[in-house]
Amino acid sequence: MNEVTEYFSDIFKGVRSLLKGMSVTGYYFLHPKEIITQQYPENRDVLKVPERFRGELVMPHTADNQHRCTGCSACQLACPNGSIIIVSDRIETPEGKKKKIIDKHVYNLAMCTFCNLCVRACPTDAIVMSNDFEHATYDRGDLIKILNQPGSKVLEGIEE
Amino acid sequence: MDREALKNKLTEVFPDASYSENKQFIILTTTSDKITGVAETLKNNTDFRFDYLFCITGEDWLNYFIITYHLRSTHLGHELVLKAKIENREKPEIETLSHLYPTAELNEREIFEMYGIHFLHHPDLRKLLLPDEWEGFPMRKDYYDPLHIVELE
Amino acid sequence: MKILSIYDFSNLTQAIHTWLSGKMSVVSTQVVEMILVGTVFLLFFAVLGLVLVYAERKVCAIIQVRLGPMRVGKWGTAQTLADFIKLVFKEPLITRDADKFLFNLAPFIIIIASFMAVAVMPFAKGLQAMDFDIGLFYISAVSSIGVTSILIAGWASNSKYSLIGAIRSGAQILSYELSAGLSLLTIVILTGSLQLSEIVESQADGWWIWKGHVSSIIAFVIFIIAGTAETNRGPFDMAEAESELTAGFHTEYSGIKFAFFFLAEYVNMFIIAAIGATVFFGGWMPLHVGNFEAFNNIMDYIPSVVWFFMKVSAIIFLMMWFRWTFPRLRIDQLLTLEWKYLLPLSLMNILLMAFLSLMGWHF
Amino acid sequence: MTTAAIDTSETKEYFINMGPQHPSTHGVLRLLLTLEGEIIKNVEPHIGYVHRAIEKMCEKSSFQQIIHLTDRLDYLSCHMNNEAVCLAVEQGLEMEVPERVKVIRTIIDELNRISSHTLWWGVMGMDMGAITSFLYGFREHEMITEIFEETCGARLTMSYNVPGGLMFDIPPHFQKMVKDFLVHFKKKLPEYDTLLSNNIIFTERTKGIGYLSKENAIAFGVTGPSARASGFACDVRKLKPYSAYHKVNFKEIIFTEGDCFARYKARIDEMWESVSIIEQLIDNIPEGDYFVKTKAVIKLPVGEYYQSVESARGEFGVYIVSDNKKNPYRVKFRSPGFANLSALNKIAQGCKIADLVAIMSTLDLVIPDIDR
Repeated sequence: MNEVTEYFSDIFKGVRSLLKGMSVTGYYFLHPKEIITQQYPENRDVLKVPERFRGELVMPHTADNQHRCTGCSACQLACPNGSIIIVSDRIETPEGKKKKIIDKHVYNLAMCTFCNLCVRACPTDAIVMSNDFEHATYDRGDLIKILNQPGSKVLEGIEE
Repeated sequence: MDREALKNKLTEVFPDASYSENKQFIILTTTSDKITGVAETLKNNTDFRFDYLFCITGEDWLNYFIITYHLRSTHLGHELVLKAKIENREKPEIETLSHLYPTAELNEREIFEMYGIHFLHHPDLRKLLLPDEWEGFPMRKDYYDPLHIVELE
Repeated sequence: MKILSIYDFSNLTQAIHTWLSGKMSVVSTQVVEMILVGTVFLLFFAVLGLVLVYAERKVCAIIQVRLGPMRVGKWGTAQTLADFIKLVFKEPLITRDADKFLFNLAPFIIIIASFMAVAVMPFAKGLQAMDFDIGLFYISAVSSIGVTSILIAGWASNSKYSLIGAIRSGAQILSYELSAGLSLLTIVILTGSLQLSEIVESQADGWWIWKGHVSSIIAFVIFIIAGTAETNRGPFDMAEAESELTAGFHTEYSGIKFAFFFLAEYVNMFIIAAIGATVFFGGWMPLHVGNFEAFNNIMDYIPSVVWFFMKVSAIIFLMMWFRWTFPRLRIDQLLTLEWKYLLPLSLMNILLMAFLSLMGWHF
Repeated sequence: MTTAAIDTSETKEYFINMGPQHPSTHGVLRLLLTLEGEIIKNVEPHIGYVHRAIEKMCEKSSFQQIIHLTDRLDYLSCHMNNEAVCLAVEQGLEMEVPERVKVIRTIIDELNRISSHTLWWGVMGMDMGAITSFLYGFREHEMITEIFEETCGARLTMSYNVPGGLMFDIPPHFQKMVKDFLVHFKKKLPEYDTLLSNNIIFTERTKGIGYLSKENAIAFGVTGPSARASGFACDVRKLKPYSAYHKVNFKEIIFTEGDCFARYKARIDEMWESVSIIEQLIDNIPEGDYFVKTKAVIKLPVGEYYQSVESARGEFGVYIVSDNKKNPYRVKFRSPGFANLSALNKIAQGCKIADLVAIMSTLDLVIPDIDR
């Protein structure tokens, strides 16, 4: 007799556990407000990207087209993937000294792993990570970016 | 067993091995031909009971190889680093420990393909991670592959 | 019987029949009617597939706190149509060592099997293509032809995953056919007839699920479990078992042939739900509660077709709910469930029902 | 294929390839199964599809650069991996990090463990055929990911640790975010139990399946919840407390059954323990610096440094051999997944294909962690 009760109590317990599981999914079916997914391109206006989000390396420029990069290549050395290449130029200062200045800060977004080491390594805070994450292009060449704008100059007083 | 006691006991049991110490571990260095005996004693001796092998590392020191075994006793709680030195770089060979520690089986296969060290009496010594047709032993310090290694700077 | 005459389709079908007979000979009338019914069912199939796939996606999405398809059409309503078009244009691949004839045949068998089953379905009074006097027997016979298709598909694919899926499916459907049939027989004891129209008529004063007490509720539970198993749906999707067998018997199918299997799954689900609705929930019979005349009259104004589809969709929703809640059983547990639990229970239940019926304790 | 050819004409055995692209191998793991009917006779893992030679790359990288490589080992417990390297380097430099760093590291560790376990729970359900759990698991995983995003600017590969401390200080609303999450999570965790743990189908499929004895767990080097379910007390947080683990009270979850359900339950209970650890620490984050200034070029003294941490999958160890250069001489990652995988054959023999899926889920294999 014991086995028979066990048989039926097994069935009962099993069915109850199943019904409990169904109550969870049933709850979500009846509460569409719980839906958490969003429609991505449509929600661009309300999309909040955290301030610290590392999407892309940029070099901020002032209004009169000046940046803070001295071309010291600390970021190039810090980069684990070789995604930064500093092309520098030699000029002669008014005092007659030879001096290295930055020509191009080449940044290869395709190779970047967004580890933030370059930003930490920069002694003059010339480069920062921006929030922009929409990098898709049809041409891989577009991902190689020159961060200093054409004609831009180093901000006065940074070099010291 | 505390560190001093373990060290004394070790020197008693393996008088001809060389010892060194760092902050964490006692390091016992032996030669490749004695490794099975040493490991068997370490595992089965009731004073040691090193039953848990948690890390196996191959190291290339240019003219010799070292296999490093990190051992722990789950009963007694002490730890030991066992090193086996393989002098012969041309034909590096060492006895397998996979019969004592099954976890060594896959690890030894990895060291075999990365360093070219042959583990004698290993049940199934084949390449593990690399493609079957791979040539050379990539983790050796003198490995050179212009196609796959891009030097920075 | 107070079915409003406007909802009685027999007048309409009769009128068409008389009109056609007046125009042509008996044989050609028959042929024309067959073609007519066939076309209607074909269209019905297409719509059914689209609607059910969309419904499943939305139900599953809401349960899974997602939105589901939202892009194609308003609320993604045209998504399944778009998917269907994609499947039609996909390349039908055949594995190299496959048995090409059987490989191509299998999807047609499964679709024909489910096609045949719809023939006896009483959608409303008079809206029934065939009214066999062994309708219930016919339907359970025909609906199990589908498994041969799965076996053929698995075998002909010449893939081990497909074969395992097919063999699992064979074992599964053979066993679950028993309890599905027995649970239906439980109601047949009460109706005394296998004719579907008669089963529906017998529920004019109340559905069997109420009239047959505990016994018919147990029968319904067993039927819905066995039915879910017969349609190869989760938690009994052993034949597919995507996390074990990649896609089971239809691993090697692509394009339109895959679409056939996909469609057949949904049509089968509809058939099981329709049988359940017909046998246990009075088919197209409106809901009548005892002597509440006013209430009953209001209910009568809802068209019988609507009643039928409401009941069917309720059962289909139940099956979807199962699928998106439960983990999959293992094959041996599946068979244990059938042979150790469902079959003894339905045998006991059939005895109980016979006893109830003998004592006249049902309503 | 180099597998020793077994003549299958005489036996009833046959081979089946599970993977590299199979829904339940979660990545590119290939298992060569020898089956008899549906019964598994032998499982032979073929790995290396995502082998990136990270150990070799480390030999060419500076110590700061190694950290971002460890993110890509076991990406679900990247913070623990980072921490292991940082602790090893700090140990080599004999550097003491501020208390604040230790506490924050511990909190993020536990958040990371929860995020990994919620994702595992979802995937476990999916492997068992309950696809809905996948989305529920991801929901909680996503919430933690958002906290990480606010804290360190990345969702998955965080690189939040640097030798000497943290990359950023925690944001001002960090505590509120974590507390909000915990309130939500404590409501949802019982739902996990209702949906899977108590479900009869699920328990039937996992109880008594895939037994791993304590002896075998030790012999194969299985660690983490998978080993603790077999009674092997291997929690590094208890054995060799690092960061702030000596300051918190928590239970080491130990089961003795050693079956799939025990491994499942161990992880569920571990999530509760993680919640309690975070609750103990979240209001007691000491003030102070968030990092200690290190030299731009870190050179470790000659020697060897081993540091293990408890990642979500088990004992993650970093073994650094240094020759006092700016790059390490040799780096070895003792990845928990690799050891756990080696026990798979032992566990799975005699099971069915469906059981193998359950066993693999409960071992919680992450393929990049195995391949390195």
